[in-house]
Amino acid sequence: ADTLKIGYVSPQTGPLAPFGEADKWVIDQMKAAFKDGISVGGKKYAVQIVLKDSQSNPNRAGEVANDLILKDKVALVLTAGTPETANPVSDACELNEVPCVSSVVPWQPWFFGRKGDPAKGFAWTYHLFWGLEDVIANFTNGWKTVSTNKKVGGLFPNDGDGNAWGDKELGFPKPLSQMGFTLTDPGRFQNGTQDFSAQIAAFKRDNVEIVTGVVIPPDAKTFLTQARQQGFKPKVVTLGKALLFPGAIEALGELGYGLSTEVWWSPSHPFTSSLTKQSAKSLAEAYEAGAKKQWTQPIGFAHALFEVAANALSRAKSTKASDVRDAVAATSLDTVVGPVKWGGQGPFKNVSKTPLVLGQWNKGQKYKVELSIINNEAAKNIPATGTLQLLP
Amino acid sequence: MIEILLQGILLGGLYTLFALGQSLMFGVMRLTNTAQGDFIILGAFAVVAGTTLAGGAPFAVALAVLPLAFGFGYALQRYVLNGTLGKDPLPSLVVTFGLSIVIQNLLLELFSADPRSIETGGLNTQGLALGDSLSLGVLPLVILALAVAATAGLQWLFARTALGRSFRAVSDDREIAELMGLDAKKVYAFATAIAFVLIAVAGALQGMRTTVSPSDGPLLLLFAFEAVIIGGMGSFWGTLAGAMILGITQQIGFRLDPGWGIWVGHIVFLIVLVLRPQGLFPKTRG
Amino acid sequence: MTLLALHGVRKSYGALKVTDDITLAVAEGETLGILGPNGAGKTTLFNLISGDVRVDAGRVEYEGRDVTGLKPHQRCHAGIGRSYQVPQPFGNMSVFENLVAAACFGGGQPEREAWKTAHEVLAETGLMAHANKPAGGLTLLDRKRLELARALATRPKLLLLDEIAGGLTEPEARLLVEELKRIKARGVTMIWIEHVVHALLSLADRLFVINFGQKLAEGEPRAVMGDAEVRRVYMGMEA
Amino acid sequence: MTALLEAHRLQAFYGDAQALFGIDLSLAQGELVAIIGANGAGKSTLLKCLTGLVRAPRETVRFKGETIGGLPPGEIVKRGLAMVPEGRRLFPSLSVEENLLIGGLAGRKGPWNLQRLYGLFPILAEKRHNPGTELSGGQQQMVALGRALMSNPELLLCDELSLGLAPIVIREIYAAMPAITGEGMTVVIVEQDLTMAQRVSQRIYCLQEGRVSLTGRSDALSREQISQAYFGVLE
Amino acid sequence: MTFNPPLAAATPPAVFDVVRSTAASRAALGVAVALALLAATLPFWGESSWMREFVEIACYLIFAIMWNLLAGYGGMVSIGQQAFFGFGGYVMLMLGNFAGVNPFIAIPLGALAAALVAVPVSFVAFRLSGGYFAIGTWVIAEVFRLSFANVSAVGGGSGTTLTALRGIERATRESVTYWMALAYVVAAIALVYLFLRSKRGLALLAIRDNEVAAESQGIPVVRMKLAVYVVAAFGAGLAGALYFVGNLRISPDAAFSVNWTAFAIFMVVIGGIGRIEGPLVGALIFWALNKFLSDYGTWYLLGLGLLAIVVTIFFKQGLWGYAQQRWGWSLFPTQRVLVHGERIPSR
Ligand SMILES: Nc1ncnc2c1ncn2[C@@H]1O[C@H](COP(=O)(O)OP(=O)(O)OP(=O)(O)O)[C@@H](O)[C@H]1O
Ligand SMILES: Nc1ncnc2c1ncn2[C@@H]1O[C@H](COP(=O)(O)OP(=O)(O)OP(=O)(O)O)[C@@H](O)[C@H]1O
Ligand SMILES: CC(C)C[C@H](N)C(=O)O
Ligand SMILES: [Mg+2]
Ligand SMILES: [Mg+2]
Repeated sequence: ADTLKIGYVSPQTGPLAPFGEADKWVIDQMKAAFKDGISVGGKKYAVQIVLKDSQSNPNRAGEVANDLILKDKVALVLTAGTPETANPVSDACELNEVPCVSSVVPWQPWFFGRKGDPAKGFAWTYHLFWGLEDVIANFTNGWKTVSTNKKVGGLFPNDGDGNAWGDKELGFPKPLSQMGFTLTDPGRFQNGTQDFSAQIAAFKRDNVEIVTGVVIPPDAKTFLTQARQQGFKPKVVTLGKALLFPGAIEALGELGYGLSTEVWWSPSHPFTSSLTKQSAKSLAEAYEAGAKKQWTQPIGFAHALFEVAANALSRAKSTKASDVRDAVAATSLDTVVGPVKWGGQGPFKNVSKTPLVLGQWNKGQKYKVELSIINNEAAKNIPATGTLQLLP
Repeated sequence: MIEILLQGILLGGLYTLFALGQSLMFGVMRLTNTAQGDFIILGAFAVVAGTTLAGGAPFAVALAVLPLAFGFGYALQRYVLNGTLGKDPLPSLVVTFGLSIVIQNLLLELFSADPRSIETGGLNTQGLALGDSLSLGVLPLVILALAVAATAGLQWLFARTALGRSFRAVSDDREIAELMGLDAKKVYAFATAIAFVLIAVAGALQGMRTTVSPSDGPLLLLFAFEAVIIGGMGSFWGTLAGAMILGITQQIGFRLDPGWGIWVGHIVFLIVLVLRPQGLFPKTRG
Repeated sequence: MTLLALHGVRKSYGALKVTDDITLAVAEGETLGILGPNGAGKTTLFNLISGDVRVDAGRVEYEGRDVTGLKPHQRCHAGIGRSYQVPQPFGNMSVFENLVAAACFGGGQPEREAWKTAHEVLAETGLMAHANKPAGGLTLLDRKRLELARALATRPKLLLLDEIAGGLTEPEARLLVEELKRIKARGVTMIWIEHVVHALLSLADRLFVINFGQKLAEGEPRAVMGDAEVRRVYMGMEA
Repeated sequence: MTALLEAHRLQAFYGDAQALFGIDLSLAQGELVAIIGANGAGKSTLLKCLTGLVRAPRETVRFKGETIGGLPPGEIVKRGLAMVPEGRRLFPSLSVEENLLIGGLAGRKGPWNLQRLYGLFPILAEKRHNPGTELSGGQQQMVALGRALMSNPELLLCDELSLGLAPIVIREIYAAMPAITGEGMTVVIVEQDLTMAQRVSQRIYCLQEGRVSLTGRSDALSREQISQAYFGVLE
Repeated sequence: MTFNPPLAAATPPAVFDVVRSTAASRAALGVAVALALLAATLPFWGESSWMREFVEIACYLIFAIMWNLLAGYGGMVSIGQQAFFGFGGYVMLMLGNFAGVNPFIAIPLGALAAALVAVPVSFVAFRLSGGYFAIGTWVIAEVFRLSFANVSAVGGGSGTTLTALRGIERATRESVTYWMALAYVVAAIALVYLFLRSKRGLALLAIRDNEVAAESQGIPVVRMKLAVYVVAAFGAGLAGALYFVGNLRISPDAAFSVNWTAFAIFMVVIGGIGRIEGPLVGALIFWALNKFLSDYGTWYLLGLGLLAIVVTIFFKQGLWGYAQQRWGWSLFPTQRVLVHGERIPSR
């Protein structure tokens, strides 16, 4: 039979590698799921998945995407893991007229970061994830449950996420002030900053009790230890990105307990894979058994991307790029990360949103640290197991 | 204002430790080690791996890593870098550049890209309160003290001891130094070995104060270099001063705008270059 | 007519006054010999004339024009050619190419003409056999020859020679002097620093003696060599 | 009388180029021997072979009965052979005194120490803390000589001791020679100035194109013989 | 071993000639022209992936050629050429996105901008030499990176997308990009070769060997170095602009990544520095390694680093230099060989 190729780009190496850590395992699982091939337009195809490493480098991400399209001639490109990888890959697909489904980037940095025109949207590239409105809602939902002076300090780096999260219009500043929080934002900093005393001084000066932002893991550690040294003790620390992965929390030692972060996927999400029929829980367990590692959030989304791919391809009229694209656009599927469906207004022509809740890290039983969901006001179907606790 | 200055000096202490090894290697061998930052990270990972194996005891492990670093530096110079020395700076640049890539990717293979840190049993979070609003970290103070001690030690070694004399002699004229009974290869290897002890100290402390990941090296290299060049060649106190200037400048820059702090540091470095290419405190050695 | 004139030229390295208020004039066609103890500042004086080192104070005039602010290459274009005490060949280029470069840039000649010049100079200085060898591989003597040859290839009006007889054997030195006499006969003005006094005396029209960066004596060679102070300071003889 | 140093059929190469073609040399204790020869004849190469800066086959050089050919320079200097290199080559970042101390690194015992040297060249005591390069050329040559003496060698090799030096300095340096050989030290000088070479030495070796073309007692050789050996058929 | 000839010698032989080419170089020229012509027709029969691959390798190659000119001939070992690579790319993008300039026209304009900015940059960079110059230029490139990272109009640290190409049809875009890349590669090689054969090339070699002596022999050292620096910046800017037309997305980290220069150094050193064939051979090896091993991510980079180390230590002249010494190959001779009498064709 003919072979149909699906390309997958994620950061396997480099500072963002935790985002791509589970992909090899997910793809192994997919090989089993696709062993009988897929029939497209009535014709049976063997499926081959080509995994490329972006090396956490946007440049490299664009190059490998082009390789996938031009050399491997993939029918569909999947990509995940921060704007640094997903955006260049999506751009390459848009330009070379190949369908692409991306994830694990809040939709604003994905859409506006690529200079998308809300009036036109994109022709070839589709995205599934949540948006800044969701993360803002979740963070503030959590903060409202504890008593603070509502003074928030923001740590927004100068990268794809930081610029979007800290954006005056799209990001945190506006909604926070509407909700009665005051935000201290000392400004965009470079990733890899060795010293946060400027931010700490600003937070101390403004009497900040809540710290938020979206920083890379090493910076979170630097900030948190320096804050402690310099006598700055916030009551709540809720950060995106840095606190997603158990490895990063372990690296923080004592400081890691009680930190909170957004949760886009967990074993307790009440969803099931359309492809393998595994529940979120059994998917995570399969991973922990297979990869001998603690589960991480990207597992669900990497899996879901393949669910969408399999579903769309099987509905496509042919393997022609435009037919595959039309099938992707018409997707309506319940996946292990929730329902996926494109075709709304403006950017939502290309964006399908998934639910988001809030979690907090604590000392675990099975593993050193474990993440529990502590606020589900934004997605009631996902069970919460506690409430936000103030930092010691 | 005082707070900015103090934080700047503490940052400068760290940069001093990054830079001293570089200063020593350049001083003795005219070798521009572009893998300096990566070696620092390697040192940190060595301690990380050691604590994992030993199940804790970070300070003992860090101490145990020092002789290893000494041996590693010695062997590296003896068997790899010695072959690249000469009037042409290119071979050593290329080889250290190659080493930088090799180290980054080797660490990535061995440790993955996960950020790691060295658990210090709470030392890294301890602060020393000075008045109501001012609190300085204990660890940065320790780093500063070590930096000053290392600078003084190196300067003494270089200027006052027979070993230091042989460093300078071999650096001036290798052939003639050999004629006097010095084995240049061994002297070079010795200098690099000492530099690597400093590098390992810097790495261990960096791993204690923040997280390290395999690709962190180049940034540390640039800071090290700026400190060395601002300070002026051949003087370890100059390196310390250069590191302080860099730390304070960056600190001021960060307060103006966190995005421009490092930029301000670079600019000050370039201004020093234009006004005083020989550095601010050149050659007080000997 | 005066070709080169220094007026109150000074140069210090830190506290060390290497050139201390030197005033000096060289007439066209003249050969001036420079003598002085080691470290007296002779080579430095050349560096100041050629522009390799800038004066701290004073003026350098060449062909009646102030060249104090000119770069070395501009002074070379104007006709000042120099050789170095420690030979400085372009080591990876052939001897021929060394000369072509000098003729092209110093002499301002187009490439083909520069070939001709280089060829002539090769023959003149006895370097023909080494024409296509890398200059870095030459013996010390041949490097010294190349210093002279390269300076000649720039077609200088004023030739600065720094200890080119040092280390030569007596017959070699004699051949060198003959060569320099031929160059002198073509009307080239020369300033020659040399410790091999007898070689210098066979060519120089006038001597200038420097000590501690200052003029010690100046004048007709025999008179200068007979000067008591010169004999004491330089030759080490109590007069 | 057994020779202090003996070279037998010594050959030397720079890469593919041969510089010495079988030199035979024998030095007795306490002699002052001059080596003369045209530029490129191989004088410096010979000295470098003896001190190990240029590799020589092991068997071809014997010093006090031991074979030393091809040993590293550091080994050779410890056995009592020191060299004053062509062009002085002081260590610029070392003071005068430190330069001298480096010379003493070989750790050999003997009459020469800082005090003694400062006695021989008082000007050096005055400048002991100056960097070596702040001295005049002549003073630098004194330091270079002193640096070699500090290792208390039994055999001292001096390359182009007078090159580029003002006549006054040449006098001073040669005036110091008797004090040096007086201790029974053997000295070899490479000298371009024939008159000087003949005057100060007891024996002369003349090299030509990497071979010994003439050897004999200095006072027994005539200028004609020397010129002949020096310049071959040319003159 | 011959006795040194006397200082003044016999009369010069009446006839002499200067040989500047070899049989191999004449043959190589023919082959090169034929290859270039063949390559120009590729869009009519080749696959678009080949074109893309060529464009990519062309960027690396142009960049490496220019680095070789700068370091191998100009003696200026820079680790900061990515400053001009990125600058060229950004200017091209800004012209395309904001000024509506056709991106293909914006490529040479971007390069021109890089050349212009190199002039003030040189005032700072030229204060340094040797290893200091290398790191100093790297710091300058970091200043470029951080500056662009703080300009929100071009997306700050997260970078932005070249939207100006969105209207152009894919096939046209691909072939035009390819032809431009081909033309620029040919032009870069020819330019560097002709430059090095000219008397200015000779001056450059002289400067590399001995700056002080070159100046005193009438060579305007500063002006020559500046010229080379500016030309190298132009080439780097060209490579950058071309690269980001092919890649569409630019970010400060990607555009000003030190890896650009690292790869250029590796290519040039592996091929042989200071020879025109060097970057060509290096690029070929780099391309082959990249093609067959790049899926092994870390191991590929690790191997590349090791290869560069091994070549530097054991083959100082690079692989081509080794071949040249061994077999006397020279495809781009720049030397001037003096011969007497009748014109003798050299090897
Ligand atoms: N670049 C420099 N920096 C510091 N001192 C210098 C420099 N160049 C020369 N000097 C010093 O200036 C003095 C004069 O040096 P110069 O080379 O002019 O002497 P000279 O008369 O040519 O001696 P010689 O006969 O030995 O060649 C010396 O003491 C020397 O050490
Ligand atoms: N480093 C070297 N590399 C290659 N050849 C060399 C080297 N040093 C010397 N030679 C060659 O070896 C031969 C002997 O040189 P050497 O320096 O021993 O001569 P010398 O008698 O000391 O001459 P001089 O009076 O010029 O100092 C010469 O032909 C010279 O070119
Ligand atoms: C903060 C994160 C959850 C958002 C997304 N993973 C990103 O970094 O692009
Ligand atoms: Mg002089
Ligand atoms: Mg010699």
